[in-house]
Amino acid sequence: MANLTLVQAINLALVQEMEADESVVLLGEDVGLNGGVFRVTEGLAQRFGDHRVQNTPLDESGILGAAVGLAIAGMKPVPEIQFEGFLGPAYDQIVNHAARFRNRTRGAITIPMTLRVPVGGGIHAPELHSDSPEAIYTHSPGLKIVMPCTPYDAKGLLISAIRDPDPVIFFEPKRVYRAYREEVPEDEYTIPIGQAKVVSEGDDLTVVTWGASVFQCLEALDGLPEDVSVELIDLRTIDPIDTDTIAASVEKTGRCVVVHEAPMTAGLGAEISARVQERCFLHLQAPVQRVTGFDTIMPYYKLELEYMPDANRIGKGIRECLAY
Amino acid sequence: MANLTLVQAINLALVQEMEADESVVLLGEDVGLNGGVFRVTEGLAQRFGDHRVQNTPLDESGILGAAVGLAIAGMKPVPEIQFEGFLGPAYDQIVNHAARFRNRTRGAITIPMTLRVPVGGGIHAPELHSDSPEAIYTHSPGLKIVMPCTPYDAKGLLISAIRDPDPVIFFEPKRVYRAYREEVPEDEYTIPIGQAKVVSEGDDLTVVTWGASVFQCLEALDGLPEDVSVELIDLRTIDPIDTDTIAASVEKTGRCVVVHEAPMTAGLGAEISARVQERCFLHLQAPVQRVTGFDTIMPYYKLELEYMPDANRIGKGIRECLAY
Amino acid sequence: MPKNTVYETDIEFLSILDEDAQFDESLGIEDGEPILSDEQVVYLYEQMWIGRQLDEIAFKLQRSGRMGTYPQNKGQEANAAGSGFAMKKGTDWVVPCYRENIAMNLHGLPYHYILLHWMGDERGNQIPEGVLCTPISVPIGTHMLHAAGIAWSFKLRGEKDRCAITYFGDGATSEGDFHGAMNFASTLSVPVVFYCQNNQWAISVPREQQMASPTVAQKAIAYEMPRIMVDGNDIFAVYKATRDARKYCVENQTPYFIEGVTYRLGDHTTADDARRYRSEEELQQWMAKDPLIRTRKYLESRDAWNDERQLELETHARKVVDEIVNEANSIAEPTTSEIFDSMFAEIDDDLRIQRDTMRTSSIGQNPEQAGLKAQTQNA
Amino acid sequence: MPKNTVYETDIEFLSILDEDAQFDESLGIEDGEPILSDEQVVYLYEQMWIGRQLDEIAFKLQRSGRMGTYPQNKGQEANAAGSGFAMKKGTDWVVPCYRENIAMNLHGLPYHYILLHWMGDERGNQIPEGVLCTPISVPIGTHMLHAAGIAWSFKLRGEKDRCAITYFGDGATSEGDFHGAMNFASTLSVPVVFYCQNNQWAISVPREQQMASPTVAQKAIAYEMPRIMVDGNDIFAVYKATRDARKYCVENQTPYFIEGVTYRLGDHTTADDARRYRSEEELQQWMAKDPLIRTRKYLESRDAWNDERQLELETHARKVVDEIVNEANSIAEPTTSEIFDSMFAEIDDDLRIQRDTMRTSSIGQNPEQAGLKAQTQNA
Ligand SMILES: Cc1ncc(C[n+]2csc(CCOP(=O)(O)OP(=O)(O)O)c2C)c(N)n1
Ligand SMILES: Cc1ncc(C[n+]2csc(CCOP(=O)(O)OP(=O)(O)O)c2C)c(N)n1
Ligand SMILES: [Mg+2]
Ligand SMILES: [Mg+2]
Repeated sequence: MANLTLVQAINLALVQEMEADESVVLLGEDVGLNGGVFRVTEGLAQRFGDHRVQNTPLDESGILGAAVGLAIAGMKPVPEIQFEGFLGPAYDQIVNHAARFRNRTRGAITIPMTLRVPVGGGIHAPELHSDSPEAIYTHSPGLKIVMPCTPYDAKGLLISAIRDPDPVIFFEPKRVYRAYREEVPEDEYTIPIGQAKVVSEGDDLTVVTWGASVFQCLEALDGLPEDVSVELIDLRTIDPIDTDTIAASVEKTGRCVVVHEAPMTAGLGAEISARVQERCFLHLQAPVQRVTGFDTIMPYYKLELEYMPDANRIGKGIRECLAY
Repeated sequence: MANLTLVQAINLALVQEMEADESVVLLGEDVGLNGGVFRVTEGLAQRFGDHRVQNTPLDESGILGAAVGLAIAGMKPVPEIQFEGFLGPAYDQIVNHAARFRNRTRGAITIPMTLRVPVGGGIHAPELHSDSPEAIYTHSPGLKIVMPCTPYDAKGLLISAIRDPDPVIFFEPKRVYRAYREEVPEDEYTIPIGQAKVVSEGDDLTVVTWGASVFQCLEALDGLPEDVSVELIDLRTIDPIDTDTIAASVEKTGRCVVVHEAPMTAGLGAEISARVQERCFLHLQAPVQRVTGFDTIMPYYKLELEYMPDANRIGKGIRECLAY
Repeated sequence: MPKNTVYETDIEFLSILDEDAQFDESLGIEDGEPILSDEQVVYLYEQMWIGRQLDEIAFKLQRSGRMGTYPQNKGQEANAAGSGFAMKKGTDWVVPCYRENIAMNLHGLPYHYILLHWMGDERGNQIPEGVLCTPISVPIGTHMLHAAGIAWSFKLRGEKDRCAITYFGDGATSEGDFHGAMNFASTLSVPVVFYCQNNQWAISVPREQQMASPTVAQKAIAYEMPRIMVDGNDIFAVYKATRDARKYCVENQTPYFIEGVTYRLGDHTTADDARRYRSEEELQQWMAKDPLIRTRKYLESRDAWNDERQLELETHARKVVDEIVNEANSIAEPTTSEIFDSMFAEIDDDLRIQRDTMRTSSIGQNPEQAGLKAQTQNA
Repeated sequence: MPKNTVYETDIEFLSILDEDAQFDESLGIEDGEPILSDEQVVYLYEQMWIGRQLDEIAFKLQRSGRMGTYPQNKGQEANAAGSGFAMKKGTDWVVPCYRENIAMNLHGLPYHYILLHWMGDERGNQIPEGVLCTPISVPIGTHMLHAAGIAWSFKLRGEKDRCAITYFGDGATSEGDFHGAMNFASTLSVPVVFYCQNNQWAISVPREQQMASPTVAQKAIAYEMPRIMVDGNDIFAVYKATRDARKYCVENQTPYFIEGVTYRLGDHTTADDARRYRSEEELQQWMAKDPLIRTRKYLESRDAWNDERQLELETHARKVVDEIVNEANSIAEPTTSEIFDSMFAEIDDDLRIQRDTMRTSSIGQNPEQAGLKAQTQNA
């Protein structure tokens, strides 16, 4: 056990999987000697050699396309895209190629790839360095999407992702990268993809969230009156969504607030809201509330904290939903 | 007035806008002499000259990026992407550039562009020629998204789109291209972006849909018992969503079914479901139902009709929702 | 502007069997023998013939509503045949676009897979174990990166006698992913033969609107990639260029670029009408350069072919193609379950329920939700 | 392989004022006069000096938490200064990446806009009317297509004396959109100067891992685009190449490619530490090639500069830069309304409500929905 940051826990998982399986290779811009711009791959090129930790040209579509080719030929590529805003040029290779190969070949060709991407706002970064595109990839069939927010979960989920026989997008909430530490076992362990975590139990209302927003929600919960009991669910995996855990909670509480950084419209809040009312219609005592980013582009950093749901806004959403 | 197909109505709108405004230029693969693979731009190169109806290299990102440049410099580009499946390579230029320019420059640079794209399944086309990505672009702030399904609406909405000072994606349901005719006035007219159309009035249940599915829904309505009265709403504009029209209807009917071709999860059905329950919570007598494509890749054509909601599946959805 | 020259380069063109079936012995003879023996040329001629026969049948199937859109390979056969033949079956990977039926078949893919693909059936992409081909690729340009990745895997695993070949059209070279594939392959230094079938058109867009360069081959200069232009209707030139390219790739662990100059004698696909945009004259000029005609003439000049063998071949080809069509048609209709079963190695509960109920509406999936019975199941 | 040569080409390199401040008169003198008069060189030297001064201040602002990530232009100034000066202000468009502060400023953009941009304020992109610049572009490679489109608009409107220039790094040439921009500009035949600041690194990725080609300029061959390499730390070479390229573009209505060979003397950005991946030696070698040093030496050799003027400039530059910083700091904090107001020409009701309530939860937007009062409004 060691007290690790998210960055360190991910690094540890990468080390262990690269040691366990020769077919695991990392590729991306600056992942080599520099260890990536967030130092997530620090020391790996030195340890495993440049060929397994490959600096690539500055071409996101190239990174994903080459990774798909590696996977077709039996490797387990772990590409990194430097910031979620630069997934754009790689969109086609992810959605129309990586995601489709197994089904379009009826299983003859498969893509066991784990795409690592720092995600989300809150670190005062430049333009296109603070977005939250997870709904886009959730709507695209054939991908699994994971977004852990604690070092422990990150290590266990990354190992699961790398071992998964299908393409997984592993989103890393960059706001949490160095902001939080916890005990992480040295030994390898896995956390199953597709299982949400009940962070705190409660009877009055269910909050569903993921990524860095989990911490904002915890802060909001702290600010609530003592007699309010909120169940907080960290999805951890976004696709497939663990509807059972959410529905079981809302059947108990009768109220639900979904919190995410991405814009509201056609975001995952909508999907969760739709599922909750499909599954828990007769239990619902108030409409499912969405506390999310606005339907605007992510502002430059002077205004980013106004854009992202903070404890204040989340707290209000909870109180209003309770008052309904 | 003439009895026109969707293809002809769109062609007419293009002719009239190109005549009215010299800054309107068309660009895309095969849009020139060949008139596009669906012949939507037939005769335009001959009429307005190659320079205003420009065949481009086979590069969707190039088409959109060049269109953004044209727009920056004061033109009104109308790019065509040949099939919605080939929006993939252009995703970044659409979402991260066209959509963002006005706000990121606080109005100094604007992109008055209309991106035309054939969309949807049902014509036995090859792979990646039958998708429905409208939710992806709806979740991306800064775009307006239009998808008319009748020749009359198409003409009026396309003229509005071209005149709109912001980027509009104009989706053309290819299944309807030549399958339906109606009277279309020769004179120019506009239909406002953002207004849904109540196709048929009813009291028992509201069906919300758009694009080619409108016709499947009409067929489903035909198959319902005489005493069931359904209100059918054709969104026409997907973004911004005309929530007022939907909510007014569901407040009356208490029941809602959303129908679309795209996969269910994180599709627009979810957004509409979420909005309906936010706005009409106390009126709802059943959960909002989604009758949509499955969470799989769009199958090749042998199975495409099993994938897309047809009258049978829609009819069942309606009956079950009524029985709730 | 006055300046110092710091870089010089050129492009060369290879032609052996020209359109009049004249054979350039200085290029086509090695160690006293033609680079392709008569038997080999006969074999390739037969393969090209069968390929074209399949094209014609596919066209008819489409016209009679038994197949979807189909892109004919007609006129370009020597590219796929000569290059496919030069690569090592079972060792090398073939990463095609959609005008390389013959190369896929030479590498072991039964032809009915290709028909199934265009008949709207994913089982046409279910490449049999041991056949090292990716399926036909419909989106233009995106598959070349996969070839680069496949070749990279050879390097990572130290498999030194393997190579990938990828095919694409002149139009495809405009896509960003073409650039990416060329750049990745050259910077990673991996063995890929990039084979461009420059058939002068991308649907209705002529080469001059597609690129400003007089050759496609010069695009390889941007990547410092060795390259050659060949007469793509010349089975000898195509074979020799690819054989040597493969050797070069493997020995030097680098990619290689080949531009096959050729022509699409048919429409772009069955959905196209080329008369709308190209001249009859141009078509006629290229008809005269047909690879099949000149290969036959070559064989005849060597007494390795005659009218009788031709008749036999035609009969044989019809039979072969009929069998292929029967094979494709005999496959049972797909079940709706197939829509779902291969989405993931293991499909999740949500997908399972969608599959089992063929419904997305929540009540349709759980009829008891509304006190409904099984009548709501998939009818 | 034996073959016929069908295409030959080369790349030339232009250098006038070398790193020892030796001036090549055969190239740098026209009609008996240096291509840049002493006044002009003084002006450009001052601009470069101010640009560097701004860089240093920006670095300090970042370190003290008053600015976000900032990319220094240090060492590359001659590229932006010489080329920006050669383009026509108010007529031509400048489409920059993020190491061309001086070019943007030469074309009329007040420097505090650039600071505002990096201070996380969109008003830094609110280019004033009449300044023909697009804002700083953070995503790599995507803006070059915009330059191609802008140049295309000149052609469509018959504006024959206009030209666009776009800047980008060596790394940017790997993106698909670079390829697209080069291809669109050359096939559409529109006047764009593509200016690559080849500073040898893309963050930590050296040129050799970025491309297999020994020059960036040869990438232009793929597009049959006229091209030249220049010493990018040589204000004369940069100026002359760009001046002539612009002339060529306008006269021939085609694009032109310039590779400026230069070096990033600083870290990639303030978030980077270049010592992790590049050698001190390499840095020292390039320090000696600093464009400011050699420009000053040239001026001194012509008695157009001395220590006194240098002192004056340094004082002046500090003052100018202080004013720029004050200007940027004096701008009022943005209001939350700005998040929404420019989303569309007219924002729709949903957005208006989000703006007015700063809430997305439906009850937060309509407190009466739950019988709640105004306390739920934006606090
Ligand atoms: C990404 C993408 N864009 C557009 C299309 C539509 N399309 C199909 S084939 C084709 C032309 C291809 O030309 P080329 O690469 O020269 O190949 P050819 O058909 O001539 O063999 C186009 C534009 C596509 N399939 N994929
Ligand atoms: C599309 C995209 N991918 C990745 C990045 C992250 N990034 C910022 S600058 C940079 C390197 C750019 O190198 P180069 O083009 O040579 O310009 P330089 O910084 O050297 O001037 C990278 C990878 C980005 N901004 N945009
Ligand atoms: Mg072609
Ligand atoms: Mg660089």
